[in-house]
Amino acid sequence: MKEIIRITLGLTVSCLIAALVMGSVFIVTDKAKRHNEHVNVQNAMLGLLGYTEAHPAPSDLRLYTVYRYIIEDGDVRTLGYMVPVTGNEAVRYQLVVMDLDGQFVDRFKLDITPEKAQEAVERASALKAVLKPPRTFVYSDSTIIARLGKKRLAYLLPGKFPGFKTFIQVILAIDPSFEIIGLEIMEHEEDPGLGAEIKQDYFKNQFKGKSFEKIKNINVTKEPLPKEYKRYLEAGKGDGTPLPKGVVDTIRSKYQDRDIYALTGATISSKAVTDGVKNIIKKFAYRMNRLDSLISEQHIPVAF
Amino acid sequence: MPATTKTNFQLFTNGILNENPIFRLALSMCPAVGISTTVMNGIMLGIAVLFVQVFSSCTISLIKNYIHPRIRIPTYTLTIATWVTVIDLVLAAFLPAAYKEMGIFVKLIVAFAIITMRLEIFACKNSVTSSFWDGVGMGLGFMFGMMAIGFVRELLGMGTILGHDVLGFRPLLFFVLPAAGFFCVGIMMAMFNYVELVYNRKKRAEKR
Amino acid sequence: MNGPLLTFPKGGIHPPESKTLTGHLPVETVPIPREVEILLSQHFGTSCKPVVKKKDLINEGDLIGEVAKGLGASVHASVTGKVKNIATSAHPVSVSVPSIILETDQEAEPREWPASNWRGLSRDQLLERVKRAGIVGIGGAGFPTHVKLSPPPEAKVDTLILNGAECEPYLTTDHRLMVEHPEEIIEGAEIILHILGITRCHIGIEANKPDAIDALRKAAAGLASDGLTISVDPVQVKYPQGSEKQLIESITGRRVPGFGLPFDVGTLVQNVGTTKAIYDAVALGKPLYEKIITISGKGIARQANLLVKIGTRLSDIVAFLGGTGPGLAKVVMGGPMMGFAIPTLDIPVTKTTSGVLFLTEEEIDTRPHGQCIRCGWCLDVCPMGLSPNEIGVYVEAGRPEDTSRFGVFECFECGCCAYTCPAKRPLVQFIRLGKMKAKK
Amino acid sequence: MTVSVSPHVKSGQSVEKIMWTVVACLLPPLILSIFIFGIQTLIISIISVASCAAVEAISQKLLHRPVTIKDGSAVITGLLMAYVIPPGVPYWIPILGAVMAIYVAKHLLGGIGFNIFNPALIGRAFLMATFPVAMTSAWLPPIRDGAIFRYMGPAVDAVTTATPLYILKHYGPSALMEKFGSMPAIYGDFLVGWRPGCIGETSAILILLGGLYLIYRRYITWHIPVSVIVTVALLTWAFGGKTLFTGNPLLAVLSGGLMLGAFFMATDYVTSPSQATAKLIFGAGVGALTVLIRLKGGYPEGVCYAILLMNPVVPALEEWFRPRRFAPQKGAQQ
Amino acid sequence: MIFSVRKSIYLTVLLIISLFLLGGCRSEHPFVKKTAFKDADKILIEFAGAVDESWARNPANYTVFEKPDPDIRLIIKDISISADHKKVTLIFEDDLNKNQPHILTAANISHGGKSLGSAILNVKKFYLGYLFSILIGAMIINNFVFTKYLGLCVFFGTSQRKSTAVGMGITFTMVMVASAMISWFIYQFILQPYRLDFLQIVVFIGLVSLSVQAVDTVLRKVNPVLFKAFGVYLVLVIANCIIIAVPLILADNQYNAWESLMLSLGAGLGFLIALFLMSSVRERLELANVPPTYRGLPIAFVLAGLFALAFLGFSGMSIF
Repeated sequence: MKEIIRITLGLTVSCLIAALVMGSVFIVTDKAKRHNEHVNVQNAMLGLLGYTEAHPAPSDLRLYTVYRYIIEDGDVRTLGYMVPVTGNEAVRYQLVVMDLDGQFVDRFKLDITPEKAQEAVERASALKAVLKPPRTFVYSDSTIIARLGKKRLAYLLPGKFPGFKTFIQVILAIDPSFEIIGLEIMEHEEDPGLGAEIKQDYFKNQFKGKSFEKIKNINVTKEPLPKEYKRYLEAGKGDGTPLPKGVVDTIRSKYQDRDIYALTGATISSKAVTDGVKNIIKKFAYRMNRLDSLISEQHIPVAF
Repeated sequence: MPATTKTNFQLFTNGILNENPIFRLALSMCPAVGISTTVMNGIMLGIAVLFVQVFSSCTISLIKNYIHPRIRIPTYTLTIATWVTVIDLVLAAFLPAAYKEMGIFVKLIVAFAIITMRLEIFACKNSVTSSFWDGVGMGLGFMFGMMAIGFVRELLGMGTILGHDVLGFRPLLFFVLPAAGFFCVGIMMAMFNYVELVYNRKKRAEKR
Repeated sequence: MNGPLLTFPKGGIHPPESKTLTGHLPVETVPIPREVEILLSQHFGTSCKPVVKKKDLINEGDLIGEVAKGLGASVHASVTGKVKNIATSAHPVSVSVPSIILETDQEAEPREWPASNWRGLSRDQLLERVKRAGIVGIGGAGFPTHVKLSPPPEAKVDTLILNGAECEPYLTTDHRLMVEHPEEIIEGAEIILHILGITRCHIGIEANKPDAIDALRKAAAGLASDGLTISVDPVQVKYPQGSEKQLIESITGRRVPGFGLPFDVGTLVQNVGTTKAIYDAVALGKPLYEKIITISGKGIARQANLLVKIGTRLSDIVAFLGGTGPGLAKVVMGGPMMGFAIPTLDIPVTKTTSGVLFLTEEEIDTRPHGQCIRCGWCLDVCPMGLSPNEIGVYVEAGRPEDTSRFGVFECFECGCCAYTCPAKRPLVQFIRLGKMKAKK
Repeated sequence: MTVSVSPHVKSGQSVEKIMWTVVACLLPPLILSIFIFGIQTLIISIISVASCAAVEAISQKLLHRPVTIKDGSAVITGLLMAYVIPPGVPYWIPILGAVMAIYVAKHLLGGIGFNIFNPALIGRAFLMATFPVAMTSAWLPPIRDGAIFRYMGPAVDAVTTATPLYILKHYGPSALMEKFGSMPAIYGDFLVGWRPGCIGETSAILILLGGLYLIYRRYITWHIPVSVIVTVALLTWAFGGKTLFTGNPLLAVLSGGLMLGAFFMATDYVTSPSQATAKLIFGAGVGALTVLIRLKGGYPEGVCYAILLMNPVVPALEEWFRPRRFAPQKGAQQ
Repeated sequence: MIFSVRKSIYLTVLLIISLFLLGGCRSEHPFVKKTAFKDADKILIEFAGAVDESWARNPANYTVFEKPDPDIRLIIKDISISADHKKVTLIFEDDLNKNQPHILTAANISHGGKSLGSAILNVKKFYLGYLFSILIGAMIINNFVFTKYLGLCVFFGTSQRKSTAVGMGITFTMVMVASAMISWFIYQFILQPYRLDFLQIVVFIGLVSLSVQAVDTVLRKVNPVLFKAFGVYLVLVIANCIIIAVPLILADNQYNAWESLMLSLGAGLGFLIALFLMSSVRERLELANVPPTYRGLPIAFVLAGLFALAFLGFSGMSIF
């Protein structure tokens, strides 16, 4: 009996000590982890917009995030957009609810700051405060809108779509006319040497500068990538002499409206990325136009 | 077993050579095959294992007199799991890129037989200093093993070492694939065996 | 015959028959040699104790060795003469066994064996005559025939099968016997049927001996006895058709269980040569002391079928036939598939010798063997359904004790696997090693 | 006089005879391929065979074993490996494949008889993993005007095309018709070999003839080829179309490396079972995996991987289907 | 041993078949019997009775969208109706993304002139097919040993003898399923809601030890024969990293209970298959003349590499 008590006591004490150690480490590292993750994504986004360490972003560049939720009330579905709104003193969020045809339904003020809004849990509790049961809501996606001074600079769209093996995660940057500014592959599990080449400049830079009209019907071609185009696409890399300005322009205009040249031996991955990008942009353009018209119609003082 | 009579230096080299966890004891093979594609991965995971091994060894050797023999194994597990959690959290927070590269394997350190084994046969019977040096030796042995495999695979698979382009081209993409990990480990083990064979033969010849 | 010939269902091979060398030659009698050497163990079981002393004078057919205890068959003098020595001689298999050397009396007349009526005798009397004549199964292992003819009472034997298949290449001993002595064989069959108290007898003969089939059919048709059915069944030409278990299955369709004996399926098999010896013993009272053997192969000056006295040395036979030919590479006692290669010609003929082959380089294959390529041909040809390749690999890897699970003890070493093996692997040798090391 | 164990006569068959007959049966497709894809197929094949033989000799020397290049097994491996790589690859590719195939997959495991996996296919799988781009895209369109020197050297890059199975997988049967004309024309072309594909796999008829000759000589049995082909035909028919039971079995059988795999690779003695039932199951497994990879997998063709995946099952199959003893054992007598 | 393998295979097959029988496409409206994807661009609706053709042929009566994108309606190109008016097939302009469940609203279903009200229907891939694909995926296509390189120490340690391998595989599968299910439960209902997921390593390894202990106790009591056969492997199970990897994967991917069951079962059976194949091959190789420096583990590694090379054939495969 005494032994059992001793064992239990010993285990309890060691568990407590272990929990203490782990708990304190967690508290210390959690913040750092979040911060680092945030910085990482932010850097990728800035990189897409063309800002690097050598060429830092101007101070009046602002990034605002719009979150989209699907709200269900029985059989009726509506869309809820959490949009940042400039108030008197600081940016606050509002929830704008529209029906499936883009008509205005409702509008709520949310008690949440942009910093806190980055946390899914915080958003959920803020939404719960205004959307009373039986209404339920599901997070759908988010869009980052970059604003430079008074001008809307770009939309940054995180996206995920199935690749050859598992999922490919990307961030797309498009300008207000939905022309592609840049594409970054964040995560993928394609085969090394084949599908993994989607990360290479000569593939992903092909998307740069494709107009919305082109993107809507873009396809993949199996023709080999022309040498001059490849050189152009890899120009940013630094190896090899940079192309003269005039040549760059002619090449750009020559290939601007071409389809995407598939990676040799990895047509499936190439097609997956192309279709994924096409889908994301098509859907986004459709929604953004609706949201914009709703915003101007309701005179919502959005921050972006 | 009485407390060890080996000097700290012997303990240290023991883990690296005689009882190398990968090539001699054939323990902790999963990362040796799974993520030994680059030298960097080897170093990172090696550091993680070194950390867990050293801290667990020291912890156990510190509290060895208070552990009830019947809950020995649960205590080891708890200790290891705690330190694995710590290193997992730390890596995730401060080295996110490397952490991502290693994937699930950092968490899986908890199931490495080598660590439990060292606790059971060494740390629970020896002083903190000896355990420390033993842990360092084992951890470094693991790290060197991982680095050796990583070196071969990175050089042959990508033509680089530690990310620096050495060959200027990618010789055999095959070595980047995890399937090649099996071949590399197998062939390196055979090389260790060969060295031992030659060494023994020489020794026998000397005796005569 | 209508339809396909009878045969066993699995395995078997078709080696070149090479029977035309001797198949047509009538049996010649070899002159009595100066000296014969009679082994005291020519059978399966314990060896005999000599009942004569040195310098004793004995007659042809006299008893010279007797089994004291256990399984065995007695041995008789094959010539008239004087006991020269009781010694140890080289047995064709391997071990040395005691033997009696007789110096022949060249003047002595050959002994006559008058026929007598056996039909009134009881079963025990008939068996006693068989036993006294020292008859063993002359087709193969040399199992004492009187033991075989008295199966345990619980075994319900209903069919007698006479084995005239003679599937081994080269050998024509039984062939000539059947052609030249069909009546004696049929009468011998009658005796066995009487002993067993049954009425049905099949004679299995490979279809490549039509003259033997005809002769036996004719003899069987003239059979006087009542109520006995003796049929001659041609069977397909396929090695090892003459193996006991295979022949039973070919003719009756019954399958002998593993580690079982023919009487487990109600059959009893006798070689035609043994049947003839039984006839001699019962009807004439003549013990088994002479025998027809085939001398064949391209390595001898003249091939022949010979009637020889048991104990005659091979060197005497070779001398009679005019010596060995050029290119002789191997002398085999028995058939080429299951016989023994012998190192010297100083070996006497025994009761179980069916032939001696003098093979030249071109008839045998001496290429070195390679690793098993797992072609599986040996599995296809094994009549017992075993896996000789696995046995070979296990033995080669130094693990012969594991071969029992591949049925190594059921193998009767017919040699089909080694014959067919493209890698020339000595599978029979591997199997023997396996049998030695593995425990039942 | 020689003394040895019985039997004293042996059949005239030998490993060399078998192997060289197989080589002879494999040659017609190679000769045809010179006319279809050009002279470089011959060069690749020769390099492949030579490097396989050289690696065999070197590894046997290294491992202190008797050198047995003469038995022809390395030649077969070399030929088969050359047959399953595209005709437009760089010439040095087969050399690397030979090291993997002969040294690692064959001699490290104990030499002939113990190579669990088909060495030629291991060579190919290794090349697939190492040079994925070359191995999946260096296909050449058939030369129809007899200019067999056309694709030498750098000219290869410019003319790569897609294999029929690739077109079928990614663009559907209509695209195939567009490229090759009507269905009967497709069957005809595929039967003779006028289609893009690996060096030795395109001519279904020549491979079939070679295989039938081997069956006639009793070097292989019908079980494996028939069960592979029947399984592929049935499963393609059932699942290959847009709806159930609308697939095209004939096309599936004629395209890709199915014939070559069924007759010459799946039947490899060492890496296939020796018992009839086990052979049928092995063949069915190869067929099923082929169809699975073709229809659902990442590669357009699956024969090679299907055989490789079934190879390690062989020891277990042999164990399960070990020939039944002559008769059941009697309980008492042990 | 072989017998028990066969038995366990039968049991698995039975389980899968029963799962298929249990499931079935239920729909949310009494008049609609079933909905399903057909081909690449079609949705089939089967009604309990005949519907009016004029209603059925009017595209305005249907709205279809992917569940996460309710505002983006899919454009219907054509509608076909079967002869008995019970089956309606909607043909869309673009190919459907079958990975997403689709929501189909049929407004005012008209049957014999009267309206039966609207139906909101969920069109999704056969769920059991999805479960099955998880099982096969974990078992063969993404075999944990040959394509994910986990559990190697135990794999090489216990694949020398076939009997050992099978015993280990079966024991492992049992413990795997038990511990993964408990882990899943605890993760979903305790760790995640209370944001304690950083404790997952400690909790999972603890649960594994507990379930090993539990299986040990239960087996010892219930079936001593089985315990005698499998008891020795129980200790080794803890040292197998697959057993800790699966709960971690489950936690990462937010699988539900059925999916978790399938993944853990697949992982266990996959390990069993890998062990079985490897052990039968290694038993064969024991007879071979392997170079002395390669004997034992090195050759086992080379073999595993060859296995992995063969398993590359499954890369990129998706069954359903």
